[in-house]
Amino acid sequence: MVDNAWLIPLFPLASFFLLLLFGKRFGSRSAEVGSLFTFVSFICAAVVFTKSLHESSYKQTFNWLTVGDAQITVGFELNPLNVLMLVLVSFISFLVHMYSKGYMNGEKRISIFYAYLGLFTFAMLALVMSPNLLQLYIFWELVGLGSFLLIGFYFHKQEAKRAAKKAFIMTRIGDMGLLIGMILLFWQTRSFEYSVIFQAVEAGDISQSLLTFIAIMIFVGAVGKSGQFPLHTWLPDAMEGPTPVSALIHAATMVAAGVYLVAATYPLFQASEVALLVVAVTGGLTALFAASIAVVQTDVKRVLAYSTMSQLGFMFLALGTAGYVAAVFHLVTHAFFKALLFLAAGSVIHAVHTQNIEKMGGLWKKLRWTGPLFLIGTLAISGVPLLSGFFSKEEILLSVWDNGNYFLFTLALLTSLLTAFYMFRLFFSIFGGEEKTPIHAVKESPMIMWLPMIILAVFSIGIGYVQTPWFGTFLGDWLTNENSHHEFSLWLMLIATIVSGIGIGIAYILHRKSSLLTEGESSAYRVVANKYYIDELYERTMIVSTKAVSRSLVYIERYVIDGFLLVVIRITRMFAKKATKLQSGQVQQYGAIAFLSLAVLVVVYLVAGGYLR
Amino acid sequence: MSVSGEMLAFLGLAFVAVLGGILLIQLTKVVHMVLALVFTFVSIAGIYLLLSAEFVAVVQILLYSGAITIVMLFGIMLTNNQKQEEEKGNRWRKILLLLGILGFAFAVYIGIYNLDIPVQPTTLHEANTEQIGIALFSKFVIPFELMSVLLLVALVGAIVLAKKDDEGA
Amino acid sequence: MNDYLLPLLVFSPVIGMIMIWLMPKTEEKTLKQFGWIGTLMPLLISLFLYQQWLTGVSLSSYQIKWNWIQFGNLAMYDDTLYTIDFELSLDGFSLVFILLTTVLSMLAALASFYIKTEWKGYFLLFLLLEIGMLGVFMADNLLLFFLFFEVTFVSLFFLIGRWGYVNKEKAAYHFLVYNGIGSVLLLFVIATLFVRVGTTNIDALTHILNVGDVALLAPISPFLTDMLCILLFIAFAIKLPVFPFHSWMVRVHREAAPPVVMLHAGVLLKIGAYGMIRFGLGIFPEQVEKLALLFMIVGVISFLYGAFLALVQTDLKLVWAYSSVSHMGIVFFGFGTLNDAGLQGAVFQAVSHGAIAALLFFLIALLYERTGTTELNELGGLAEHLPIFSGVLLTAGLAALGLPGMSGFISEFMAFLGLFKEQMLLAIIAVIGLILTAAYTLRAVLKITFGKKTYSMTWRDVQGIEYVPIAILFMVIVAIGVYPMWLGQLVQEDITTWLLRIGG
Amino acid sequence: MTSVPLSAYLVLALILFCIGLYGALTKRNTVIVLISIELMLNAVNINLVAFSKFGMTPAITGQVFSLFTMTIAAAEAAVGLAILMALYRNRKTVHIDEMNTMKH
Repeated sequence: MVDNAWLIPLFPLASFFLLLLFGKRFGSRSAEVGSLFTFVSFICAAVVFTKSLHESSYKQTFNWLTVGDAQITVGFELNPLNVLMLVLVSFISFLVHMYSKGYMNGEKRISIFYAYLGLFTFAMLALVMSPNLLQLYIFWELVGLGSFLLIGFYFHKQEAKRAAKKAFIMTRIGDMGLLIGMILLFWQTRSFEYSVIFQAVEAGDISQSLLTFIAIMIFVGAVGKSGQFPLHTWLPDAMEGPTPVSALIHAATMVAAGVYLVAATYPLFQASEVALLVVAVTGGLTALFAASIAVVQTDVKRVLAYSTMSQLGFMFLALGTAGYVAAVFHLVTHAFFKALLFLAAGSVIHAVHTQNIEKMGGLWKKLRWTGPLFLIGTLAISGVPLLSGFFSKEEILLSVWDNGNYFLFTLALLTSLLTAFYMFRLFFSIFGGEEKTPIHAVKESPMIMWLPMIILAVFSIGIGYVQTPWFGTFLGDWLTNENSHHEFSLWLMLIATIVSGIGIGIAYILHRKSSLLTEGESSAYRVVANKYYIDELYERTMIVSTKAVSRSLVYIERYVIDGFLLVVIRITRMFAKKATKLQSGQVQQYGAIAFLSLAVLVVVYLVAGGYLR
Repeated sequence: MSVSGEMLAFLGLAFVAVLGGILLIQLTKVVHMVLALVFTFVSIAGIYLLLSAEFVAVVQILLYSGAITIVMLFGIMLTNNQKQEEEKGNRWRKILLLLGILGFAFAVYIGIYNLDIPVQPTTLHEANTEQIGIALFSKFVIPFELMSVLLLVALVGAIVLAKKDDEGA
Repeated sequence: MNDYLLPLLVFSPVIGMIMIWLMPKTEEKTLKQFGWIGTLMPLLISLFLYQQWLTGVSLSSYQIKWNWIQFGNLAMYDDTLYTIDFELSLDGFSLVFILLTTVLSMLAALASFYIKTEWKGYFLLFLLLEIGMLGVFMADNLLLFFLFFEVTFVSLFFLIGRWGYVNKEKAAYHFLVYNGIGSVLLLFVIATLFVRVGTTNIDALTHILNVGDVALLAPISPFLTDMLCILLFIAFAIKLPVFPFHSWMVRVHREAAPPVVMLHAGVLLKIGAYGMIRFGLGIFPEQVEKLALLFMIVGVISFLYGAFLALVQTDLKLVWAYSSVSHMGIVFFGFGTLNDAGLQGAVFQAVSHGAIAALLFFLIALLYERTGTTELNELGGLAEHLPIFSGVLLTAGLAALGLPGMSGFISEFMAFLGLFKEQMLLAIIAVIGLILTAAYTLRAVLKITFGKKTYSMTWRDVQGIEYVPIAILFMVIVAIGVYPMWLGQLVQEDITTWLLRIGG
Repeated sequence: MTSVPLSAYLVLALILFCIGLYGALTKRNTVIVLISIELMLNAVNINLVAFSKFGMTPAITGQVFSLFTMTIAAAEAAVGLAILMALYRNRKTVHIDEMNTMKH
């Protein structure tokens, strides 16, 4: 089974081609087809997972291309991190496939939707199985493609078009960082293989400054994909895509690929203090920055998007402070509870047909299933004790604390506070208070939608227990292949709980005053509500300057290149006119000119001593 | 270096030839010019003799000094142009041409000066006419025949061109 | 059989030409079919050659050499001097381009079904063009190369100037003048080499100029060799084209008929790349090494320049035209790196761009046939009623912007791999171009397919025979992208040989 | 064997050629132009005959060639004069600078 693991990503790929080519014939049954393939994929992944709990990592490669004396290979690798991601991705993907059947019900292009989902799942699964950077990069771009296609799924909407384009280009900017880092590594080590690269790093074959540069470049790739500051602006806009897509791609899996990338190339970062610091600071700042924006958003999906950014920032913070296990742990728990939150939000949107939380309220009684599920997710992300988010967050805080950087620790605590606050603000404004949607008969979603949510909720609660100070650190042991049991720090847990509590408390108080923090005239409010004007900044600088360069080159094209042509034409014409006058009909004149030219040539050659050598 | 008879003969002939050429340029009456050229042609025939080409020398006298000069004189008379060659023309062109010709001559002279071909004994002077005849009728028979065709064409062409138009029209 | 296979391949389009010539010029349908059938024969022969290569037959066994022209009577010294033979030969590198030519010719002939007038003349010229292209890639001496080169030049001039859009004549004259200059330079180089060295055979030239164990009748000074090398590269840079010689190509791509542009962008531009690698690197390895940095810089400028300009064009044809400039920049700097990765990237990019550009311009043909415009501002929301067309256009665009899994990626990647090895800073600047590529491609494609609807209900989607070129080109693109080894193997050996000559 | 070197003949030929050239390019009378051309041809003939004796491989060919040249010169003179006659009849001039009907 393990040596046939390469089949896992091929099932969704098969589903992609099948649905793309014969989608019309399947019609609304496309959902079942897509789900079936993903389910098979998930089963395989689960089998591989159980196998690999006991076995060490497995790798298989074959030659793909020869560049000079270097062989570039492709293949797949199954180490604990990869297998974990594999099973996580296929599982959530399967759940989202299921959920989408309900959510996308009645959509004409449902087969296309499932085809795209299949493509994305294929790319993501292949991404996490890659044994080398090049292969990772290939699928890295392909998941970007999947994301692009799904964001632009409602192609007739201008916003969707713009968001898709923005997502593709912004992530590509990041990708270029990854490309640069990868190529530089190749010329240092003559290989893209992780194992070879890590050996070279350990042996100290790469100079420290170059290593730092490479690590930062790779991190730029991660920043682009994971929507970290300053390449984050695409992620909120990506919410133009269908909600299940947001859950799968822009919350649980693809955006976490950045974290996965840094985790997979972790030895590189460990070798460079500066790179680690950059990762940590970027992560920490993004966490707080995104959380602060989330506080004032009114679109439910955008709140969740900023929350995703913030949580990813948390993971990077952990990575940057040597909390490898903490980051991966949080990646897993976050995948579950954020997917749950998105699906629940999708369920709400499905019911009320709006995304604006100002127009929602009092849905607790109407949405019997969605309400509690959303609450579970909210509790988990806020870090309420005994739920999964609590454990992973505590782990991160611990790693930051151990690292000794108190500035970052403060950032992390502040973010925790804000997280709890904006999540409960969201929860209260949707489910609490009075009803504001009288027109629609609000109906609970069908079972096909809440069933996946229940599964996710179960995991959101329970998954935290794979890595706790009390029952054992299974995840950490497995990932790092050693006993990583760390000391139990009660005070940190207390602080984390208190901070969450404060956040929830403020949210409740504000809810009581029925203030949504949506109006405000203070300049600080305006800055935050406009997302710190980052979009505008890019618009005014990067885009404008690119356009300016293009325009000026148009002028160069028109006046310099074509102008030069024109000059040549004019000169030729002028000479032609002059030359016409030479045609005087005087034979002797012709002869004289011909002879004189010959004489000049002969004399020149004589002086030059023969012809040009 | 003692001056041999051959050298003396060459110098004399060359002097006359060049003189004839210069007169051609300098004289003003057209008939005089043509007559000056006769000297050149004849002395060139002499040069041919020195180069052991008796047959060519004879042909030279017959053709140039005889036929061509006479034809030219006829031409001059028929065109009835007794006017003197007045100096009109473009002075600049003459100066430029003179310079060009001098430069050209100098360049070619350099080439001649550097030329060094070892002298080999020849048998050209022995039965020269016979040798030419043999060559003409064996190796060069086709060019020779072509030449006769050319002459015929030239003959016909000249007659057609020179005859009065109004008869044909 | 082996002795006649290559001449047969080169002149096999003649059969089609005779068939067309015998038809009356009003028989539209028959003429089109004959034109298409005429391209099948070379395709079959080239596929047979490829199959032979796969089974391990040495390509050099097809080489032929017939006495052709002899100058002077120097045979008594050396009977290879001052003679020009009719020599055709084949190696992996040229086979790649021959396959590209035959496949694209066949597809372009299919696309030519949209030609509205004078089918007879069109297909005659079209097949003549194919003869020229095939000959160019097989010629084993410079003069023969030049003759075939001129055949493409003349036939293309008429194809551009006769069948195209509004300003086609002007575009044809631009083409004529620029390429005429290129040809003159090329002829000058060939003539000088022939006078000095006494041969135009490429292997012989390479040997004499680089090993230098033959006493030349008129020795060449290093200075003259440098000049010849530079002139040769200017000639091919015009053909490629590289900034600042690109303006003719943009005009041709805008004004010529789409099938002609398919061939032009797909094959004829590659003659520039082919010539640079085969003749530039083959004959002047030392000089090329000296010029390498310049090539890289100009290549990167070309790459960025084309990308920036493609970003603001309002006509889809112009977007693709500037994107061609940009992509040819990649070929140029890939070549300039003079290492395995870069050269391989350049060859890959040449082939890959051939397929992608052909596809993009085929789609232009389809688009124009339906909508009568290629202006971005007049189009939008096509995905609603032409979903297949839009999907294909989007995929082709993604291929052009170098999405992994398709040929564009692996070519660009290798070219960049090479560039990073030689000039890291330059490479980092050039990477901006990759972002711009994504930006301009998506801008153009999304403008047409996404967004507001501006269409008529009567436009039909891709159908029938139109699937053939799309499917074949996608197969090629994806095949290279997924498993580049099959292309890499064809050229690997030759690249190693060239690099040995530079000694690096 | 002989005291007059090859170069002497060549120089003589050169001088005559140059004189002929000058005449052909400057004289206005067409007859004189024709005669100058004859002079140039003669200079060439001297070269031919000289090389036939003093060349790398002495042979009679040079003399034969000079005969051919003379034939052609004769034909040229005849046709040239015939053309001149025709022209003179039509335009009443023999001045070469007045014959410019080939003007652009």
